[in-house]
This record gives sequence, structure tokens and C-alpha cells, in this order.
Amino acid sequence: MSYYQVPIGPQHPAIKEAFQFNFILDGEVIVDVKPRLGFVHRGIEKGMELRTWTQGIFLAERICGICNVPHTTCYCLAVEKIYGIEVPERAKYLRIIINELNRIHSHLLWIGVLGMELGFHTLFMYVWRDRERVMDLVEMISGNRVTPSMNCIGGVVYDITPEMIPVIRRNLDYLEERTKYYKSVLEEDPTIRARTVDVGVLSTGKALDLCAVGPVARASNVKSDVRFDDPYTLYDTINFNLITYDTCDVWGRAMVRVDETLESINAIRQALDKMRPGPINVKVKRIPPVGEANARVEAPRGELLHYVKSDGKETPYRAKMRTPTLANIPSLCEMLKGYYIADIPAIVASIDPCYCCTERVMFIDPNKGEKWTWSYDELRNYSRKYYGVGV
Amino acid sequence: MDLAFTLIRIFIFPGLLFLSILAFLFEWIDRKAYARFQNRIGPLYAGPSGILQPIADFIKLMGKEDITPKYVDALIFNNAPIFAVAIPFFASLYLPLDGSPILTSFEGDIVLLLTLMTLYTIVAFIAGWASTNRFSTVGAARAVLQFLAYEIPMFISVASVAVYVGSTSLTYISMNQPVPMILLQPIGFIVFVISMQAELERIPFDIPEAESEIVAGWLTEYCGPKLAFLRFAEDLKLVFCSGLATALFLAGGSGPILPPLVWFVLKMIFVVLLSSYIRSLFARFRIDQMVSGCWKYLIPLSILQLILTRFVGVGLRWL
Amino acid sequence: MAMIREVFRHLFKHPVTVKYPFERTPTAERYRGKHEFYVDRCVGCGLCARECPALAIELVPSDKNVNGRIPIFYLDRCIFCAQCERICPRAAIHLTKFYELASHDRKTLLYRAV
Amino acid sequence: MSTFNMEFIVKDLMNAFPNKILDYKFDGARSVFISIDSGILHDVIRYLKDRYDLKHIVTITGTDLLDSIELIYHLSPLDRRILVNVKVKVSRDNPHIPSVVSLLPGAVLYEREVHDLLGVVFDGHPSLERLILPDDWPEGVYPLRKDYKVEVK
Repeated sequence: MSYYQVPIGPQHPAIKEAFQFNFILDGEVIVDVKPRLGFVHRGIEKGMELRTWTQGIFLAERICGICNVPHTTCYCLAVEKIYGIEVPERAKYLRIIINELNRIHSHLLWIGVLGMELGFHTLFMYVWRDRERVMDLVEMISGNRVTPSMNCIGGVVYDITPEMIPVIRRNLDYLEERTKYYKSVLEEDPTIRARTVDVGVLSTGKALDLCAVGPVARASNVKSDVRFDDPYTLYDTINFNLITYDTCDVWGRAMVRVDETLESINAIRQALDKMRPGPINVKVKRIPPVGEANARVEAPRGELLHYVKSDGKETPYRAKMRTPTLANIPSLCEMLKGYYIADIPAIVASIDPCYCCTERVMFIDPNKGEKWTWSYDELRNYSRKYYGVGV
Repeated sequence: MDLAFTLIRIFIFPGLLFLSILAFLFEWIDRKAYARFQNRIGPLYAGPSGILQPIADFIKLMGKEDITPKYVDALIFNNAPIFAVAIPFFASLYLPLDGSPILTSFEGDIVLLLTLMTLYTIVAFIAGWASTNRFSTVGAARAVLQFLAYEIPMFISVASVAVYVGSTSLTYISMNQPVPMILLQPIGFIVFVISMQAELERIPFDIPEAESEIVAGWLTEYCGPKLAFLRFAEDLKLVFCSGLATALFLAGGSGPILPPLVWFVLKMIFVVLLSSYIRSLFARFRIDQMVSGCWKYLIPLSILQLILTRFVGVGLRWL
Repeated sequence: MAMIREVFRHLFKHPVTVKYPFERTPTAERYRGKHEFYVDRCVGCGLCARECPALAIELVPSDKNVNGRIPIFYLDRCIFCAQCERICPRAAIHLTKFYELASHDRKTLLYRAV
Repeated sequence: MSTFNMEFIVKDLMNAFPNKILDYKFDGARSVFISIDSGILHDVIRYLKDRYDLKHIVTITGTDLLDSIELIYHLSPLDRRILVNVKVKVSRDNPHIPSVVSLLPGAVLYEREVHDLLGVVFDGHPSLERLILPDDWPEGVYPLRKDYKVEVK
């Protein structure tokens, strides 16, 4: 039986980000998968060591374009643990609100992308139209649709003023109604079910062995959500239930994400009710004491861990971040075996890959054949001379 | 004098020029309706509300560099677009646009038209195979696989109309339908529209060029003028298929006060809108689901329609 | 298939997309766009240049204040995080709601207030 | 043993591996750093895995401490309630440590990442190829080591 190898990526119109999977095929059926990452690896961990603590927040935020709020929350939580400070209660609720808004925005984005991968462009258009409501809310609160940069070490930067609350509530009601409609579409539409039910199956045992995280694990009946198990920023005072499905397939992951969006909506409502007026951040010294800490946050794609180590200097000694997508890659390779080429986009999309999360690249120049590193000054002067800007 | 008149008829008025304008118009209607179904505006800037957008795309593609990849079977690769445009053009000449066919009409010209459409799929296959690119070979294989699935129900539903009206000449059928066949043979019309959607390779049957899996299927290696011609061929096929549907099921040019040509184009636009509506309702099927779906559902339905026509139809003949 | 009614209803709804250059969707009050620099308020402390995560602010000599330097802003490198606005002791920097910064030449993206 | 408390685990480890546990430090209510001698890494992980069901490895963090390389294995149980971080030191010039992929299959990518960026060799790892760095990255140059200078302003 002859196999032939179809490389999908690193540049492929269906896959938004640069990663490469070598699929060993037997006809149209996938026999084996070999991932090759590293195409958008940007050396952020090394970059963190060159930036001051506050500048690190903005770098952490640019790890991923979609789930940037959890990255800043996790980084600030870890650094606050080193400082040993307690964030004011209102700031904690504001963090819950902005995190859950980010989860809704990320999940709706993913449902649209699933529609696009399955060739259902209308669903993509509708879902992304409704997602604009969440983006407008984030813009209203923080001033920027995509990178709110809401967190700072010691609390939150932007506050929710009383006249914003009715606008938020009205938009949440609209979003709830639309998400319920999309849930019914995902449940009833025969073409979607034909392409997603029993596709990319990941058994519960395999999900546990390969340490899958987030909706991928929860769709294989693994009860793991950092907001419940290891609550941070007052998640324990919000009662909302942990969604799991036992269908273990792409459809199950879709339903987990849709239900989680509904849960996030009423989590925001509870946070809005429980919020009391008060300070939104605490002033901190510029340099934290010596020490190390790690913090975990439930990003839309799964459990996210930040580990930070300080040696009393202006810049962190070591900052490590493990993004959920990296944890899901072994499970993804497991899921792909035995399915058709046509299922690849649906299965790959089902773990909601965020490859710029997983990657951090170094600066080298292959065509000159050698590697050299530049200081920031040289980099900036080079770019200025190159563009002839006022030097 | 008579020769000049027929030449004008073939090349200018209801012939090639008019058909090309119709092709661009239908693409605009299709894109505008598809956008409105998705709550978007659709083409907007080129010409009044974007009506010149298809022509703008065509000219832009014509202006691009014409690349023939090295390892490609140049002879077939370069000539495939020409065949792809010629086939729908030639087939559309048989449509009874203004009551009488553009070129001629003879007994059995339906069979010719359907074989021309089969020929188009063969052209698509050899074009995909000739471009030796992995994605296009998979796309070409899928095009032929899909062709096996939708051809049979399409032929049977056309046959049941021919059996009912008692002739296999397109003009005769479209002229002497007592009542538009869509009313008499609804199942046949549904089967025809679905297989037409598959023939035009539109969602939910655009598997041969499914961009999320195999880039652009058999079109992957084409760019520049060749791609412009292939896109233009697809628009022409849309014109031809909607014309065929109109002539067979919607009683061609006959209609109360308006001249037959206007009626014919209006009905074609209705069929295009219907196809665009279907396009916005479905996700793409997988190739094995599509083939099994056609064999399990479409063929029995079309055979049922044939049986109904044979027995029930005759009873209604005196209508 | 399940969206038959919904899709048909949309045929008669007004499209949500906007004809951009002719119509614009309003931006929020707190939108962080192009900087606005009040030369008279600035004392040339240089806090903004030090704090900027993207190193997009540079201090150039000028006679406008006692420390003899004022910041200039490289908008093509700036990430519009408004950290300079927060850190400035004299509120000399404010990010306006202007966001149309696309240009053919990066020199136009160098915002030099004076 | 649903409500783990951290002191109990540390004490249990202490008497299970007498004087091999170097020191420990609590990091918040549900997380602890435990430094151990690199020789007993496998036994400690197997012990934690069997007794406390710590099957989920979150990640492996490598840090260059100039005199040695420190590896932290962040482990957490199936219901993710707590974080036990096992710290191990490895010599800097030829860092070798047994791979834990046999115990925790999920660690296969993390070990390749640490190998790429810090040069730690995990003996027994099924396929220790390059994961992140580009193919033409020179051998022996490990970006996350402190001696890899990217000068700063």
C-alpha cells in the first residue's frame, strides 16, 4: 500500500497561521501526522528578559491576537504573587468581566471559523456580525477593540462607569439570544452534523494521557477548568456550571464552546451585580522583591500558565509561558489519524489553534548564511536608515 | 443578406456578445444576492452599485502575468481554458432565447447539450491532471467522482420532461408545454436544480475546488488570463444551466404581455437567485457523503419522477 | 438547512456592512488613536520615552522647556497602549480618536508637535 | 484525598525520600515549589503520580542559573486543583536528565522545547528532534541561555 505525503502549510489559505503538518496519506485517509512548528516563534520569553516589568505586560498581550486578555491577567497575577500584594475587590470583578468578554469574543470567532472551514460562509458572516457587539463593548470599556491592555500590576487600568452598565446589559441580552440561535443551528443543521459528528474523536483516556486542556478536554468528558479548580480573582464567588460533553468529537467541542459562551454571559451579569464602587488598582514599587511564582488562568483555549522569576532587578530574570494550544498538539495528532483529507480543516480548527500563542521566533537572516544579533539601537537605526526617517 | 443576419444573430444579439453580458450580469446578481443573504452589501464600487465588478475582475485577471509552471503538460494546460469557454458558448447557442433558437434546433439537441456538459467535466479533469500539482490531481479526481454522482439524476429528470412533452428538441419542449413543467413535475425540478448546483461546482458541492482543503482544486495552478477565462467559463455555464432549466421547466419564453426574450431572461434570473439561495444555506459536503447522497436519494427520486410522468402524465395529456 | 427562514428574512433586512470611505462607524470615547502633544505643558522629564514598551518615543533637543528636550512620536512603531498618557506627570500627551494612519511613506507617520 | 493540603504532601514526600528533598516553598494556597536531587526525579514523579494522581504535566520550565540549569516540572492532578512544581538542577556543560515521557506522555513536546532552547538532553526521549528553532539554526547555540547576548539599550 503506497503512502504519499501531503504537506499542509506553512503557507495554506485555509490555515490562518504558519504551522506545518506532514500528513502521511493512504489515498484520502490520514495514516500519520508529524507536526513541525516554529514558523512564528518570536522569542518572547527572551524578549521578556529585556523589558521592564510593566513593559512585559504589553509584550505578554501580543503573544496572541485573540486570547490576549488572559495572557496579561496571568502575567499580572504571577507578578502580584511575587510582590505579595492583594488587588482591590472591584479590580477583581473588572478582571472577570474583561476575561469573560474575551472568552465570548474568542468562542464566537471560533464558531465562525468552523463555519468557514466547513464551507458554510453564511454562518461565518452572521456569527462575526454578532461578534462585533462584543468588540464594541471592549472598545467602549478599554479604548481598543482587540488589545484592551486592561490589566496592570496591582489591578486594572480602565473602570466601568455607571452609564456603561445598561449598554453592556442590553448587548449581553442580544448576544444571549443569538448564541441560543446558533446553538440550535449547530444541533439541527444536517450538513454541519454530517461534517462534525464522530469526526476527530479523542477518547477520554487519550485526552487524559496526552494532557489535553480546555474545550478539547471538556468535550471528551474531562472535568477540568481552572476557574473552578484553582479559582483566581474571585471566580469562586460567581456561580456558573462547568460544561462537559461526552461525544469526544468536533461537534462536542463546538457545543462546549457555545454553552461556555452562554455561561460567560451570565457570569458577566453576576460580576456586574456584585461589583461595589472602590479603587481599581494599587500603586506598586517599580521593582519587585526577589522570588518566583506561577499563575494559572483559564484562557478560551484552555489552561494557561505563566511562571515568573525575579532577582530584584528592573527586568524579570525568567518568564515562561505555556499556552493551551501547545498542550493540545499531541492530542490533535492523535485525533487526525484515520480521517479524510476533507476533515483536516475541521479537526485542526476544532482545537481552535492559536499558533502565534505557541510560537516565539528569533531574529536570523538565512540568505546571508550567518546569524547575528543586533541591539535595539542598531535595529532601530537600521530601520530608520532603510526608510530614511529623520535620523 | 440572410447570411449576415444569421451571423449577427450568432455573434451579436442573442448570441455570443449578449451571452457574455448576461454571464457578467448573472455573476453580479449572484454575488449581490449571496451578499444580501449574508447581511452584507456585496460589490459596490465598480460602476453603479458594483454592476461592473465582474468585468473589472475579468480585466484585472487578463492583465496579470501569464505563467505556465515548468513541470506542467503545457499543451493541455494552456488549451484547457479555451475549451472550457468554447463548450458553454456553443451549448448556449441552442437556448430558445427569443422564442426561436439562436443557431438551429433539431430533434435530439438535448442529448447534445448534456454531452457537452459532460465534456466540460472531462476538460476540468484533464486540466487538473495536466497541472501535476498534488492539490489539483486530488481536485481533478474529485471532479470526476462528483460528476459520476450528479450526471445520472440530471439526465433522468431531463428525460422525464422530454417524455412528457414528447420531443427531445429544446425549442419544441419550451414552446409546447401546456403548463410550466415545474408544476407538473416538481420532483424533477428539485432534482435538476440540485444536480445543476453540483455541475456548477457551487456550495454545497464545490468539493473539487474546496479552498479550505485543497487550495483551489483543479484550478490551483491557473493564474492570469487563463484563470480569467476559466472564471468566465463558469459564469457562462451558469447562464447555460439557468437557460436549460428555464427552457425545460419554466416554459421558456412564453408569458403574457412581455416579449419572449424578456420573459426568458427574467426566468433565468429567478433560477440564478434560487441557486444563490441554496449556496447560502449549506456547508460543503464531503466527497463520499455527496456521492452516497446522490446515489441513495437523487437517483431514486428522479426514477420515481420518470414513472410518475409515464403513467400519470399520459392521463393529463388532454389538459 | 436549519437557517432557511433566517437566511430568507435577511434578504429584506438592511445590510450591516458600511460603505467605509463614505460612511464611518463611530469610535468609542476612550478610543486610543493618534497622539496629541501639548508643548506648553511638557517639562521634558523623559518618563514617557523610558516607559514606552515599543520604544516609539524619542527625545529631541528643543528650547521649549527647562530640560531642553521634548518627545517626538514614531506612529508607525507605536502600539497605542496609552502608557505614555498615563505616566506623564503633566498630562501633556493625549491619545485622540483619529485612527486613519495609513500612508505611502513612513516619514508622514513621524508626529513632531513643534 | 479530595482536599489536598500542601503541607501534607510535602511532609509525605519528606519521609518517603529522607534527606533527598532539598527544600520547599509555598507559592499561594494551592501551589508549592519542591527542590529535589536530580537522581530521584523519576521515583518522585512516579510516587506523586500514583499517590496523588498528578498525571497532568502543565509544562517544564528551564532556567539558566549561570552555574547550573534548573528544570521545573509543573504537575497538577486530573481535576487541576493544585500545582506541585518539582525543581531539579542539572549541570550546565553537559546537561543530561532521564526523560519522563514514559511516565507522562504529555511531556513529549515540552522536553523537545527545552532541548531546543537550553540544550538539556533528555535520555530516553522517543524523538528529540528540533521543534521550534529554524532548520538552519547553528548547532550548540541555545538562545535562552544567559550567555546568548541580545544587547539591550
